[in-house]
Amino acid sequence: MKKRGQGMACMWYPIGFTVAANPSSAVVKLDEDGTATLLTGTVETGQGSLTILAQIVAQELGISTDDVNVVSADTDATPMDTGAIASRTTYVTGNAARLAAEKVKMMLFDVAAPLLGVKPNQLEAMDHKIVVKGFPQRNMHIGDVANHARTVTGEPPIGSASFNPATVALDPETGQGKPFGTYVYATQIAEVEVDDETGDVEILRIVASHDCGTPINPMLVEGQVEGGISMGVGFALQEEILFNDKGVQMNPNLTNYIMPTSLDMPEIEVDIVDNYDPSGPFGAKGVGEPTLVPTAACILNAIYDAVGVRIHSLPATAEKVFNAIQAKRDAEPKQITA
Amino acid sequence: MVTVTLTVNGETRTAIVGGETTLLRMLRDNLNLTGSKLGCDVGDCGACTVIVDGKPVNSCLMLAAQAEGRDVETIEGLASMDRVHPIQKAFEECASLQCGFCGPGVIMSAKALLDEIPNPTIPQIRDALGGNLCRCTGYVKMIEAILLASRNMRGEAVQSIR
Amino acid sequence: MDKKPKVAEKDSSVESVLKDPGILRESVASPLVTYPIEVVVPKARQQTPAVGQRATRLDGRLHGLGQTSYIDDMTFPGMLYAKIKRAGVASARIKSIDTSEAEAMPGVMAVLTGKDVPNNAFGPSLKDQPVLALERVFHAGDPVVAVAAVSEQIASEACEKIKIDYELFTPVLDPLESLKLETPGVHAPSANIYQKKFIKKGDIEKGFAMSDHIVESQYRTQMVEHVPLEPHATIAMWDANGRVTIYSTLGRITLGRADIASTLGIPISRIRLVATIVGGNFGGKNEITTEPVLALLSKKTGRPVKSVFTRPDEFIASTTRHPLIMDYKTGVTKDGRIQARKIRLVLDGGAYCSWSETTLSKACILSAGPYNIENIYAEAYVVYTNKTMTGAMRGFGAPQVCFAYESHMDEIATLLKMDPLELRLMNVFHEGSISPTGQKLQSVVVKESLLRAAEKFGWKGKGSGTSGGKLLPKDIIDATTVRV
Amino acid sequence: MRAFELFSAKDSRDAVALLAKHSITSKVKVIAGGTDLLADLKFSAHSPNVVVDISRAQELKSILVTDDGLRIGSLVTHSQIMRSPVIQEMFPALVDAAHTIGAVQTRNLGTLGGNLVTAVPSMDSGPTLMALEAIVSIEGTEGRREVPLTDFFLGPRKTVLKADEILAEIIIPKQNLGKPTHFLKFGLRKGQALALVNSAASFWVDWDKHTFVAPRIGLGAVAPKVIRATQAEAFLEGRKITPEVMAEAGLIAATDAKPISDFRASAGYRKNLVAVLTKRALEGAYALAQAKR
Repeated sequence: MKKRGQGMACMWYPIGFTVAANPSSAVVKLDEDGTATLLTGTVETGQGSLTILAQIVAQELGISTDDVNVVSADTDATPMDTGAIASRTTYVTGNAARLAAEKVKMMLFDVAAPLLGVKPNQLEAMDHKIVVKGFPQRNMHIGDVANHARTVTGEPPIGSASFNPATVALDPETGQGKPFGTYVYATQIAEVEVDDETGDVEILRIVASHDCGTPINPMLVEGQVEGGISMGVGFALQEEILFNDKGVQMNPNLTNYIMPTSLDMPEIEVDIVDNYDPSGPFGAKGVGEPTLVPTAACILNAIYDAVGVRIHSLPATAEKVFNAIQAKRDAEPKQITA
Repeated sequence: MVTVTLTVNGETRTAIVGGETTLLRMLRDNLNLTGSKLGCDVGDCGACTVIVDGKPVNSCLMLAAQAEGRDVETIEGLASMDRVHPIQKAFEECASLQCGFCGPGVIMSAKALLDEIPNPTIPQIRDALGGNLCRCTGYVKMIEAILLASRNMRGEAVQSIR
Repeated sequence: MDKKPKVAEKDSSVESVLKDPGILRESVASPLVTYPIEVVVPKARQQTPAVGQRATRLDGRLHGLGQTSYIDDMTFPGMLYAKIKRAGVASARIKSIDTSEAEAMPGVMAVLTGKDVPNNAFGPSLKDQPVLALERVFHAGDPVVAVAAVSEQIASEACEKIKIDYELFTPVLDPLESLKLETPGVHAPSANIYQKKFIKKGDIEKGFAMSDHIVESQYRTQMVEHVPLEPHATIAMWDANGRVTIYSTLGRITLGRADIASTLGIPISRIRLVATIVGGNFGGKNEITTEPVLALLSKKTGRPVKSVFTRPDEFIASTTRHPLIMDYKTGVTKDGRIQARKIRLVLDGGAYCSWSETTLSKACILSAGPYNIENIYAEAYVVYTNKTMTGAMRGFGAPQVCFAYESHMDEIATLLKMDPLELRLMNVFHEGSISPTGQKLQSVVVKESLLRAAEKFGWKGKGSGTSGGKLLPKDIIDATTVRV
Repeated sequence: MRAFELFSAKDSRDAVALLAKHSITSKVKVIAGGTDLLADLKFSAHSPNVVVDISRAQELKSILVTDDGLRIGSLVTHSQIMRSPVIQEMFPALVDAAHTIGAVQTRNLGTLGGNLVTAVPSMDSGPTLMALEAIVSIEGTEGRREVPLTDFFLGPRKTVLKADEILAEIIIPKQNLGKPTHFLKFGLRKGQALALVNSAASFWVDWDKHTFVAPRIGLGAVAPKVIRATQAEAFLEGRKITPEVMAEAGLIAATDAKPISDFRASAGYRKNLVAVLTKRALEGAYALAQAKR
């Protein structure tokens, strides 16, 4: 018989390295047509980080995502970066990119201020223009300002910056300190159906409420959560590298190392929890790794809810779940007679 | 060595290859069509999916010589000079690909599906993608994009399925 | 989202100029690729302000067209292919390596062993990993010999002809065995425990004394592979100026370059490291693997050298996720307040340290969960075994400890006959909570995420699977607002 | 993959001639769909010198109903089985079995004959064909010979095929056409799974007595080759059809099974799966019988 159950799990997860320095640098330059180029040493490994960084630079300069080109991952051309690791790109590299873009913006303000007859601090960058605050009709196209900077002022609109999260080393005895700049939070809830004759678990749906600070790009945040959940599903039910008694792997291939296919994935509903972290670029934190952190736990809790067995070791294969159900059945009559 | 002549994306191509050369290797190494990817080389991951005589197959599990005289479609043949294929367009708009490595195979599977079933259900889409492993996306936005492309290809005035 | 196509969707009747097979047969194969000139930019990419837009990805269109160039899609004139001969045994002393038969094979251009590596050790924190194993083998995926040949096929066949004589040792496979002092050291004379971590907050014994119930459980997790769809790939080209350009599937090039420079014994200025778009990382591509080998093969042959991991290589020769053995003991009052939590974590570190230090720290710091607990004692150990090295993987120990602390919370809820949601809401962090390491937390929304998820899910209270239960009070849901 | 010489056969006669010629001097393999052979050879140091490609033999690609029964050419792909109106009508179990093999891409390449010849105990085509008492037609230089499928398999990856023979056709005998049959597979995931156990049940119903007639059960992945659950069949013959009897037959089938423990599952768990799947396959076949009545 198939039995349904629900289970939840919440989590916290830090952004960046544990205490260890993990700086990022960024260079932003602006061309005379008002488009920018970001130089970053981080690597696009699928997360969409280059798109996010482009959006951050665009936001700071008041231009659109499409107006930002990104040059990345070439040690001859791009500045230092700790890399695509520890869910740090949006927060750490993003802060560096924002600060670099801010420097460009300040240079533009200095150039535009006398042309617009105001002080630099009366200016803002929006909608491809340098605008006098409160007087939107008093403006210059950002590209014209950039051109003026190069040809008249003689200073190219290029900015660079570094960012490294502020941490405090942990005491070796007590572990007390400030290991990370900030943390994100999330909850996932799963509904499962368990076949109590075979132990087979089908995950019907997962609702995932994730905090990432400000979502720079909600579509890419959803993609991260959905992908993380698929990795969590494999971790919960399927995946395991197995060794023989000689220490040699027995299933080093995708035939026998079982990871989720499209047919194994539940319906997923992603919910982004409203939040703003003042230490992140435009309030953003990060989302890469935490997406899979609560998945296995919520699935295992749902299995317990469905059939009353708690699996203490991952993965909860059908055989393991079935054996636990059998053990519970064997134990139950004894309890009654006792 | 065997001489293999086949049609690739509507054009006749010939290559001289070893008997053991797979269609995937011929496409990538001899014809410089590197869109089809080698992810596992044994038919588990689907990154090498191409369409042969209208059917999606693992090009890593087919000898080049077995494709002699047959009609092969690869990811490179989907777009034309003035437009990307509606599936490619939908995949772009839905951000359905992340690292992108599985993408060419997934899109070829999707194309074969929509060629056969213009209005697929979600279970039919899941089944059609069952041979394409993806580690980044959980397949969610791929399914969304295939639904979107299906509607666009059938001329339904659907702007977005969200 | 406005997605109205601005270009006609009907198939165009653009004729190919190359219809006659006769013309094609005589030409060198050139790529039959049509480059569409579609200039339509999805609207969300063009809007300001940029933050918050559902902008399409910079690389999204090229991905879909098959035009993203991954490393295996790149070739250079004269390029050779490298294959690595791996140990296949988990613990052994290398008595001899005979490469003569391989070197004699036509098409084999260079053979490399550990003797040829200037500084044969690397690692992100401990430099305990050889570029090519020379004296000892510590796990079955250890690289021993590298071959560069004119084709992948020849390189593979050459690897099969290499003879390595081993003195086999009994491998240490169980992390709990490894923890014991009497167990032989994997990297003797060093101890098997290679990192430790402690967190002490409050008074753990006092906390247990104040508790009505004590709940104890052990949880275990397995070894997992990242499975990026793109296997590790590298191309190295040593040029006449004495600089080497390396294309690699590496997620962190700045530090990667430093690691490569150190193994090669050259300044970083002589290395240009380029990562193209990487086909999936998840932590598995965060340390160097065969880059120094490829650089040396290129230097030895004067030609570009490429290597791509096979899928089995990906499993046996790249890092994996740490298996954890986690003991939890929690003291709780009868109304559900957690008073104390004691944790012991043992991490199976595999054959080399890799990113174990970070994993150990994160696992330990996060292990008590996002809960306000006054009294915490956590200890964590990572030990060597003769298994595939464990390293960075999406979450660095957090998915493992979350499985433990959240299973544990449900076990407590079951004991107290409480709704798991209620138990969590009672104990979770709030703005300004103090973490187990004494950090004051900001932008804390764990409670909001619990309530949002419960509402979206339609959480039915405890034991919905068997007993139904109560719905969430409407006023709690309404208390959280969501803008996105 | 190691280099080999490839010969393409025009038809089945040509194929056996090529095999006869090359098997004297070389290590020869036959390729049809290639899904098993190439996957095996990719990372193997042992490789044939010669491979004979039979995939162009048109006469092995038909699905025909003849006086002998249903004749399925060995080169019919799993996808073609799924799409065949004749098979859909007569044997939905064969469609289900084909559907559980690999994924779309492998089903478009892989052939029914290839699945049988590979003789992997966990094959998904075997149990249903076994339950339907299929006969295989083997072509050699001397001509055709017919062998019951039960005798075709000798052990893991071993069949009665000689070096110069190919599997030509699979015949489901006339008396079993339309026999209600149900197939179930249990794998470690839903897509592209290898069977931990698969089971097919087939029987006619004597509606007057409401009893099992000619019950046949095929089991995969529980012995060195695909087997029939003969004790369970004997138990069911002539017995009243009830849920209890079907459950009991499942338990007996589990004693017919001789599974091994490996890294995928333990023998004990596989036996449990045999019992559950066989019971459910019997229920499924009964539901089909009722629908067809």
